[in-house]
Amino acid sequence: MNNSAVLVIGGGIAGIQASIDLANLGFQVYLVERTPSIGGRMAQLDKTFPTNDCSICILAPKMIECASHKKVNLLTYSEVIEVEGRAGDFRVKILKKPRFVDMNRCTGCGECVENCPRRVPNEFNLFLDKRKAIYLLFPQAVPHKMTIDAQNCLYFLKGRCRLCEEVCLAKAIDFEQEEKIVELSVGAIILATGFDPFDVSALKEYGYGEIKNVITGLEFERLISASGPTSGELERPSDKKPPQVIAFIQCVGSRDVNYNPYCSAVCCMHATKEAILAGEHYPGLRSFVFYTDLRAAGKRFQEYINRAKEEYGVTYIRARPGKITAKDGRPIIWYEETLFKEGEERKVRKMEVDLVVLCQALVPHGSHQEVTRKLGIELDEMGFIRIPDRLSRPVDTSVEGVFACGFCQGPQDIPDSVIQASGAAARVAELLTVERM
Amino acid sequence: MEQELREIVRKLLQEGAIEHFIGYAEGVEPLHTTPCFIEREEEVGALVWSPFCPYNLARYLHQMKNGAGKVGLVVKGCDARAIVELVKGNQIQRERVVVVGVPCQGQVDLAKVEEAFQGAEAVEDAGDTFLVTVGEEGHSVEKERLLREKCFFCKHPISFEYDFVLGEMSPFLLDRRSELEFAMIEEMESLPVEERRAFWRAQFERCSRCYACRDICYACYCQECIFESRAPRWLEKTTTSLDNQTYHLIRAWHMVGRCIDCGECERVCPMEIPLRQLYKKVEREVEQLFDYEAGMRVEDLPPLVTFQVDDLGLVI
Amino acid sequence: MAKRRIGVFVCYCGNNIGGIVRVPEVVEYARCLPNVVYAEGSLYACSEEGLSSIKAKIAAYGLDRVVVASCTPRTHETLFRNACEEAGLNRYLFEFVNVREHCSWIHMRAPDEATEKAKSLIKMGVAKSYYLEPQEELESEVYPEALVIGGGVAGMTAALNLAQQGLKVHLIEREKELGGLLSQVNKLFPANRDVKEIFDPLAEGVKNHPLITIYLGSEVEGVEGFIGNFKVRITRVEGEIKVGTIIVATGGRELKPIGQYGYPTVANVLTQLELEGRLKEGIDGWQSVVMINCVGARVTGRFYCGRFCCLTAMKNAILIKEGNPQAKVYILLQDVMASGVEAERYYRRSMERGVRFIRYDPISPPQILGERQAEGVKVYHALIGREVILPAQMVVLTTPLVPQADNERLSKMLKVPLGSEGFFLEAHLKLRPIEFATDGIYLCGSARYPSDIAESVSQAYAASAKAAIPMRQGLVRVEAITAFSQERLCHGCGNCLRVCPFGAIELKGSERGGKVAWVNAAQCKGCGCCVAACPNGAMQQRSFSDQQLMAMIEALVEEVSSGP
Amino acid sequence: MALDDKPTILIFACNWCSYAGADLAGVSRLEMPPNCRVVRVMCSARVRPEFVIAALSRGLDGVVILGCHPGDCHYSEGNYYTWRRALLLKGFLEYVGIEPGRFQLRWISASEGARFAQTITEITDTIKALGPNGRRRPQEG
Repeated sequence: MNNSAVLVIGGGIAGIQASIDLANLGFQVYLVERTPSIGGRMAQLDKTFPTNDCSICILAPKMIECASHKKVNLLTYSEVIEVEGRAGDFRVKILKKPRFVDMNRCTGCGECVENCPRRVPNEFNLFLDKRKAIYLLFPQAVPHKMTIDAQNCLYFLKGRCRLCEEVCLAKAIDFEQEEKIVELSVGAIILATGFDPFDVSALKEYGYGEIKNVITGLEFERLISASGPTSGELERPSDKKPPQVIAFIQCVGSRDVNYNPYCSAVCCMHATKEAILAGEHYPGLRSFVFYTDLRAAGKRFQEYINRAKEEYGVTYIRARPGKITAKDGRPIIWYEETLFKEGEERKVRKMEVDLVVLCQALVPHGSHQEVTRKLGIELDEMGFIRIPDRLSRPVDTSVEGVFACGFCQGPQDIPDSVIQASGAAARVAELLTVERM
Repeated sequence: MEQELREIVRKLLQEGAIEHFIGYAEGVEPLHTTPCFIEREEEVGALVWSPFCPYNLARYLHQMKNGAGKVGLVVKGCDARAIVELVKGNQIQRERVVVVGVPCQGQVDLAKVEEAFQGAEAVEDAGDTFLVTVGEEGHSVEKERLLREKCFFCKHPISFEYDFVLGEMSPFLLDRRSELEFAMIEEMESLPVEERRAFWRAQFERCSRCYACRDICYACYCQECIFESRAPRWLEKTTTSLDNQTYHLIRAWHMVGRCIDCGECERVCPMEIPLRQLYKKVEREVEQLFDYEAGMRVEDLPPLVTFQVDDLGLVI
Repeated sequence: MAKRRIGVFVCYCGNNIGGIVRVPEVVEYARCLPNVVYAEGSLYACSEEGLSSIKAKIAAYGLDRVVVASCTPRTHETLFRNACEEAGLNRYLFEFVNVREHCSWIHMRAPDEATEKAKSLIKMGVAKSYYLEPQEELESEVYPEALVIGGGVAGMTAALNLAQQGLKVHLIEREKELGGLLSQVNKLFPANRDVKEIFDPLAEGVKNHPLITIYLGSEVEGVEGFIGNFKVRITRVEGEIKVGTIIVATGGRELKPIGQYGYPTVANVLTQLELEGRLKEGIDGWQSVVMINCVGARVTGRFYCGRFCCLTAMKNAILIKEGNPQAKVYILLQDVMASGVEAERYYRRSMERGVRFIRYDPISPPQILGERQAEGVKVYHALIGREVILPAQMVVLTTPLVPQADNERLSKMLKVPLGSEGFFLEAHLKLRPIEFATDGIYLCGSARYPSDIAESVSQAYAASAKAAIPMRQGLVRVEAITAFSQERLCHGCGNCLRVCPFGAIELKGSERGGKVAWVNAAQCKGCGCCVAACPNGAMQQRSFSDQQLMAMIEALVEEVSSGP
Repeated sequence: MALDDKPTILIFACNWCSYAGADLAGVSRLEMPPNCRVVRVMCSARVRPEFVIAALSRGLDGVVILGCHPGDCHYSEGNYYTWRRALLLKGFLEYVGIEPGRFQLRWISASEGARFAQTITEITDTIKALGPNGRRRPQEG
């Protein structure tokens, strides 16, 4: 019972922070990340509220710090497939998917990417553009090594090509690479598996997928990002022109008993940020935010909302639109305002806009299910990890020795996630120190 | 006023309140004074005050940092602001300096006197005018004709920082404040960039890098001047116009928030480079952008060691 | 000038650099630069082969400075520095030149220009490297005891966690008892558990822990020192205590809305905290209660939202309804702040229990009816669009937590900042929420911003983790890019310390009299702002000295002067 | 005014945002004129105005400081000092006849590779249009 190694599952900002703190506290950390790079959702954000800090500017140094820490062992492109045991003594099996690239040889130079003939939809940019079959998840990816996406690689599909191999002077391409199982023994586990955007096409009335100029909040984020598919030019899908009027619809799939009854916690501020960014980018652009409650309860949030109203002409309308239709490609929002001044008439109104952004609900990512099932960790009815005693033990799951931080245990923003991540590290330190003593 | 001054100094020395007093004494030539150090009561008779006291005596306080005693000195408005700056810059402790303020009526520009009244023997302050004596003749002259330019536009002829003050302010002093203070700056700015460049290149061309401007400056209290540094060498050894430009621009940069327009640099420049026209620019920018005037209050933070988030809205 | 033995390694990076920049020509050029005794091209400088070659050449040619021209220092500097160190060369005698991201990759169609630019960049790098100095990374010891200021739920949680990690803790509480705001509260959402259930085990744990020393009725009087080595004076305690880290957990206090809605002159107008007191005593027969939210919050002068007040109001409303299901309980509010899963569920639950929510417009706030005694509340019901009059046997004002009155005093003692609202200001709102910019001092709970119990506890754990790190490591190590003051040149003007964001500089007496600046390298983060603020170059930065940067400028100037 | 084909421009870039932005421009293979030389400093506030003065007086054609966007500074407030210094310095250099385009301060974040490329292109064009500076300038009337 003196295992001072810790497994962290999920390489988003929460997992990264937990890993750095644990490593600094003296623990050996194994950070398992499903995709080829750590960074998680925060890497996809353009800026962050309420400071409008550039997301990657503040995240990248943390990613590098985490990866270069002597006590952090990064297991990217990997998944936990088995786990058993109890606090102080967990045994874990991790599947390392083949990258078909020798991590020791690859220098991340990108010559292979230049030469790869196969273009496939780019998941990092929410399929708004294409990447190659051999790729770096995003320019600042850590580790800075390439990955061959075997499902799309011509060699794997048709048995020939191998152009990447030809051009790689470092001889890093290895088509023979196979899956590997890594077995670990750890004293504690931290879950930090984050969220997925809810699939808004379920809400037929909002026309996502039908009406071109209806997009999701995360798509908007990539569009406005300087490193996104349009280099930060906000192009509406129909004609690639910048919009002049944008509507943000809140609680799409959230606070809705038909889908997710809970509040996703970040969308009000997220939409406000996007409206501000759009306003900064295109002076004169107008934004309307259709909200249920304007939840701006964090430090500097109200001030941020005020700024949006005063400096960027963002208008907040308390309404839950009933439907979105389209006329000549322009979306029309049908809504009834639920707050009104004395004497105003109550009626259904229409608003024609250039672009609609659906601020979708955020749902648990679900990649923790394997682990939670095997260890009998309780989830709540939404699939978030249940925290039995939130008041005294806000990062402890129902199983001793397993902790959860960030969005996987309930909707929250970045500061709360890094707080919980550090908090989880403190709990691990407490557990494994007490165990030792 | 001189009598009053001598009495104060005598008393200070008598009480042992100061180790010495820095003031002005008659110069060897007419219309000149010289800085003097009074250490004994019997010397106080040497102290004078006239419109010929250009020296910024605060310059003599640099050495005080290392001692422990108290020093007294007589200051004009501009010099008093120098004292405030020296306190801010931790070069002196205010409580170790006994400041005797004079309501300066403005200093006379010797060159102007020379030009208008060759051989003038005396210039006396007669309230609204100067009385110039040339041989037997007396001329009453409007003050503006003889005042140093910087005095004519002086905003703060008497300082807010003093322990004793001599005499009273005259009405003339009070409404001397002028919108024209920065006129010469604006004039320069209105020129096309090539002309400004040509003007300053020509000025810098003349500089012989004698460092008189630096050596006379109250604000040049660095332990070792940056221009003496060999690692790195900020100046090349030549005195081409461009090397001199480096010198003057860096020096002007170091004047940000410090220059109190005593005008000593320009007065002592043997090549007659219009240095005030350089430093005044700095002064105006700081005032306009950051609402800062050097030497006003000890609590004011110098403009380059503080910031406001609102600064981002500023443009030149 | 002293001779140097500089080695230059130019990376081809496969074709990434070599395909555009004519590397052999660049190597030839580098070899002819002053003080360069060796230069070579390398297929991949960062590969095993590349690194071995660098190490071998350091030994073979007695290189005393190494310049690698390849990609970006942001990702590869550590790698090359390590290689130098392995070859016995101080790791700070390495200089990086970026000829990939900043050259070959951005001039792919201009090989001639790219080649010339690579030469020029290398010339600058070599010029800088001449002036590089070996550096030792400063290590300073961390005394393994912590000070926790504030004995509320956050402070107690942090103290207990640290102690459980085997670290000694000094816990200071200004009141005579531990507990802070928590001890005044009745029940806690979302399960409406009794405060005792949380409070008692925590307080017992803290009181009984052998590693925790509690100072009740005490306050901090003075703090000196820096991370690892703070000396703290405490009221009623002789001498000083020495600690390595400090956690600020001083909490907040409930705003008393004097002068609003008749408070405190109208007898049946209370605040939520006062209501909690009444509820503790037990309630009987309350028929109608009106709660008004956002009193003193989200208003001009106090923009912020109290974060958990909506939930407090719901909790007390539910408790009243539980006491008397027939009671009419109204909450007048603007937005329902109930983020996440549990809060939203709690909100639904309160509606199911019959609590009525009415949205008011802050432009026409509710009005209390009655003079000495509130009898009702008149409010414009924004959802139905008309004014309504609600019966009110009691009116409860929901007010936010506000900063402690003595935050300013403490902030000055600790040399950490306050934000505009008066709460303590963290190092970074997003990624460093519970740290101060000053190392060794951390922050949790409502001292930072109103936080409910769960949040305070989370933050307390986080602050504890941060504080434990240096204490468990036993020392702090600083990259040698810190500033230092050359006493010989310093005239003590103090510009440097005024611009330092980390309070790392102070003025000390000098031997020759007067004051001189002194940098505590343990606190310096190496931004170099102080260096630029120093008029005569007395302040310098390791690895980015004036001389090094001027050497780069001079190298570039030389090129211009020798140009066409 | 005569076009200068080969101006030499010195760029100071802060490590955390602007240098990273420049790196991203490289990773994205964005073409730009080859006249700029980037010198890395930890924070834009490290740049002594004296460097700018010396560089321009010695004949470099332009000096540019790049820093994090306000509020993004890794050291929280460095770029505000940079802004004050640059504001004054700029006015001052112009006053003595150094064209405004020769000294500039811009904000570039780590995600703004394209903005970096665009800034470099713009600045190079501006400075080309100004013609050679200092030593390289043909003697004036």
